[in-house]
Amino acid sequence: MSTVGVDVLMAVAMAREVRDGDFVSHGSAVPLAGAALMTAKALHAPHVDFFYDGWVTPGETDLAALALDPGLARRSAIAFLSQAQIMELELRGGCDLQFLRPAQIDPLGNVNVSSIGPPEHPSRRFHGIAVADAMTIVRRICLYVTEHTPRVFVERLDFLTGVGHAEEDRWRERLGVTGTGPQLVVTPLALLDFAAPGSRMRLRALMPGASVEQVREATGFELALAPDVAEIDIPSREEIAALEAADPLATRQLEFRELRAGAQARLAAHAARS
Amino acid sequence: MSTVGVDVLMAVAMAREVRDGDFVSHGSAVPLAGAALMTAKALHAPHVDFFYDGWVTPGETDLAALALDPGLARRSAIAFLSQAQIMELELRGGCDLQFLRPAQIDPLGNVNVSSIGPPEHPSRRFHGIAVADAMTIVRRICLYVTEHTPRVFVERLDFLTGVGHAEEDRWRERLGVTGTGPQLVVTPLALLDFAAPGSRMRLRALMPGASVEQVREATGFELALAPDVAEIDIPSREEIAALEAADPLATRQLEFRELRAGAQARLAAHAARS
Amino acid sequence: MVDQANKLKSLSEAASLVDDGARIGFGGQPALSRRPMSFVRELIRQGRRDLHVFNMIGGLEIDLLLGAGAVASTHCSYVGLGDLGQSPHFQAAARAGSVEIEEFSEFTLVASLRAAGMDLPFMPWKTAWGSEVVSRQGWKTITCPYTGVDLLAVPATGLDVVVLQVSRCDAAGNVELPATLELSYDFDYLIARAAARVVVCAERVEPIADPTRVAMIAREVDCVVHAPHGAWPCGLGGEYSPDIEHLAETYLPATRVPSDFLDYLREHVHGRDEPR
Amino acid sequence: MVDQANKLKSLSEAASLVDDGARIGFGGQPALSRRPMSFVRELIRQGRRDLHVFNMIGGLEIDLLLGAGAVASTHCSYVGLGDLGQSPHFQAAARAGSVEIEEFSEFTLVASLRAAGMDLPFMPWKTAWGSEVVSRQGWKTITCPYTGVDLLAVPATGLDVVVLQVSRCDAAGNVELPATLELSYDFDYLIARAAARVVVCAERVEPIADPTRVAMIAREVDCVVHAPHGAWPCGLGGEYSPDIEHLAETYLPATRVPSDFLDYLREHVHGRDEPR
Repeated sequence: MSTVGVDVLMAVAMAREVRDGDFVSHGSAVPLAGAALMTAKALHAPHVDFFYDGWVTPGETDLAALALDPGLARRSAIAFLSQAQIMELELRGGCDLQFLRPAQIDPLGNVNVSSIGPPEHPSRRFHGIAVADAMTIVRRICLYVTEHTPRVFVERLDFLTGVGHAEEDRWRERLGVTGTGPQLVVTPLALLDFAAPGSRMRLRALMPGASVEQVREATGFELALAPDVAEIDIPSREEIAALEAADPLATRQLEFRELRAGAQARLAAHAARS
Repeated sequence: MSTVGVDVLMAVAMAREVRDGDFVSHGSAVPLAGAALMTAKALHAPHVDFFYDGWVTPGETDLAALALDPGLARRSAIAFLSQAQIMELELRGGCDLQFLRPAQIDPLGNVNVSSIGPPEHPSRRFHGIAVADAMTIVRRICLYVTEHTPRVFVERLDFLTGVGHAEEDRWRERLGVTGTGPQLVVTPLALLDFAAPGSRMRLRALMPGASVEQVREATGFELALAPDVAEIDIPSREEIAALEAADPLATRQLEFRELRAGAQARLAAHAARS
Repeated sequence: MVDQANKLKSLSEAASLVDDGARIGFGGQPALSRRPMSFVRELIRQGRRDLHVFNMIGGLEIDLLLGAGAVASTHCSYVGLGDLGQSPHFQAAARAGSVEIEEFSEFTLVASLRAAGMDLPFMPWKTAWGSEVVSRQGWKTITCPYTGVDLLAVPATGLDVVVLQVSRCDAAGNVELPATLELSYDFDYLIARAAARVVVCAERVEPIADPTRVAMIAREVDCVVHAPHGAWPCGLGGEYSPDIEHLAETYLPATRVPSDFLDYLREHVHGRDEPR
Repeated sequence: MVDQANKLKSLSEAASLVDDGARIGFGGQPALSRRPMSFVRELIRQGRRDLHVFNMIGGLEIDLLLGAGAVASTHCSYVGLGDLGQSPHFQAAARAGSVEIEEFSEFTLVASLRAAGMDLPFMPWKTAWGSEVVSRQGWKTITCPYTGVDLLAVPATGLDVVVLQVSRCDAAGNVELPATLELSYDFDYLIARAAARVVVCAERVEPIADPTRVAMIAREVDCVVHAPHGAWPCGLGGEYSPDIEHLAETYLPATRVPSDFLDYLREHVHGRDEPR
């Protein structure tokens, strides 16, 4: 399946995490997550709802069209949510799923979205926490990263921005939060999960062409194996068609370092034409 | 001055408590307070702002007209405030003055708006607390009662709904609240005030025709005298004219037990005509 | 999975979502406006009992439920009938001590509902300091860890169900803002967001054209009832006025004698011809 | 007494309300929209220093202030330039440790501002449990007196001044809702309500016909500045788009070399011809 790009594999794997009827907390500037969401909606999750820049479930699902015309979401949406409404809905457990892309992930699914290196003098620094702490309240979290390297999967985070499954999740029960934390991590090489809250991350499935050894080498901590590790079901013709329909310009590639320039050029050319 | 009714005397005395530039927290169904407010606005406080059923400073100031046509406030208002906006504005100390009519008042300006008699089996019970606890946050409170009797002014409240000047106001400083508590009590017989926070209520001035002895007898606790107790300045021609213009149907009389029936009949007749 | 696209139920199906002993909240203000009276009548027809009723400005909905003997406790900052004066059944219940009355101010009720709406167990608060309301209800204080100040801790009020009467919502449950804003219209959404279940009774069930006029989204609503004229004999802003004649000449006189009120219930609640 | 009817001031008068060392907040979202850039340029022209800057989605306003050396600390849940990538001066400051960075999430910042807007010293909260953000900033926990649960106590964020760029307000300071709602438009009002003083820079200063479209009332606003095209080179929803050409081809390249940025400031800030 060398013809299927990593962006397609990841988008399809993430789409499969969306359940029909989910209310998805969808952020800004995460087109890979958007592509997964729109693909799921076109296939097995027609009753999914979500917000896109505050607009609830726009009828228009072409991501490039939505990105290029800010009025399109508005004109095709059911409702608009203010910042206060979105936040309170999430606080009450009203959101079922969120995709989140951290810079570092530790074996318990704790994440760093803040900075790399010593916090006082980081070698790299990111935008900020944004909504990483939604991991406490959004019911299911699907983490994803577009580079699977030992710098991303680390035994010890440079900065603990958001808690995954610390303390075997007892804090979640004690605090009475609606979030169950990260359920799955999707990477260019594999799907990783947790056998139980508090157990270390394990290899659940391989992306086509990847090997157990390759994933273990790309992971900066000891990775257990789930029973029956196998390759994921390759994206079906229907899945690929749905993804292409939702994201014909492959805006999802903006989330991949090595594909970003091409995607930007494609979008710019498209914008110039239209 | 027997020709000046008690409703006029009280409305004018209350109007004098409004300062130019005040933002007044104005409740529903308190036309005497409304008449005082509108009179002040027409005279010495042209820059007063207030809300009327959520509408900010309607241009229309005829109380009967506002009461009979719910659309009038809307059509002449500057803005509309939601319940959340009103509440937060008050919590931040954004309101300068509120008129409040309790059922009982004690010597420290603490009030009962809840019930008369033992709380478990009251002989009389009122609507509820409503906003009596705004005494903590609205900057100045002007209490008023339309009956001055020993049942209203009591040494000990049947129910302490809202705190006036307990503990010499030290709790206000400790808690960091913006309200300074009741400054004045306006009654059919007198104006009562407090020499200092924590000192007992005293007689400040008499309504025309009332005597010190009469006020003391009508008050259920020992009433000190302010220096130079005298009659209030009788309502001027301008004050009376402004009051009549704001409240031509004397809706303010709805707040007086013995005048209510007449006012209701007048309003009904007016409504039938228009 | 809930059918998010169609939550339409009959009045009787919707009312059966409310259990005996439920904590039920209402909205609406002033006291004779925006009450889901059809729904309340159906609760009485179904014989619901021991309800714990919540509202900021409690009005006719609470008086009628009290008169029908359906109420165990009230939790309001006001119960009355606006220009028509006191709520007779609330007054009688208070004097008799026959229902429990939890006293809120508008401020403390909002604090309590905001806490619930944000899934917090309490809200620190200032306004009700020193009030007997606080001591009688056993509300506790909390010390601010930064300033050392003792604040009131208003406990969260979570509700089993909230029932609203609105002008328009769609079958999925998207609720439109009122065409004419009334005082505290937003309290309806605040109390709804403190509830495990929300029932919306609407004058009209039809699509909402303008997404920016949606006040509550479908995901926040569990059940939609088509209840035309459902606020009667209360009014609904921009739609119809309270039926003052019925209230002043039929309802209020009937509240004066218990047997008369039984007649009222028989004729105007059990006997009322309305879509169920 | 403040003249409630006319709060119009020149840009330079308004900017002089901000002291060196002030805690100053902004609104706007996304990162290149609704920033009071004229006001920010005037702050730089006036040589303001040691500012503590607050926003949820910090954008160009913070990058420019950082680049001008006017910032002592940032307090945001995001600082960046949206589609144009990272905020170069924020990145540089973070790596050098040259400004203090207080980390908020969107949730904890809202909690903090809500507390300030209700005049409460803290807000109990759940979302940031266990985060290093909390421990590093010394935020404390608080035990719920009803449930015994230890919650995070997010301290209130009070600000000296908040500056907004809006489409329309009147001379008294009544601010109109945006004609086109943008993501998190309401954050502008939330942060404004946490401030001791609010400055509104408006594209147009003119009366607002519809009272229900007033988002903040005059009493909540201290100063109005007529600042047409005041968000440039950011955009303003429904009015104009960000000037991507200027940002990508002039601004961003200038951030790469300190001397080039001095030239940028000389030409496009100190030298910019705009009504002051």
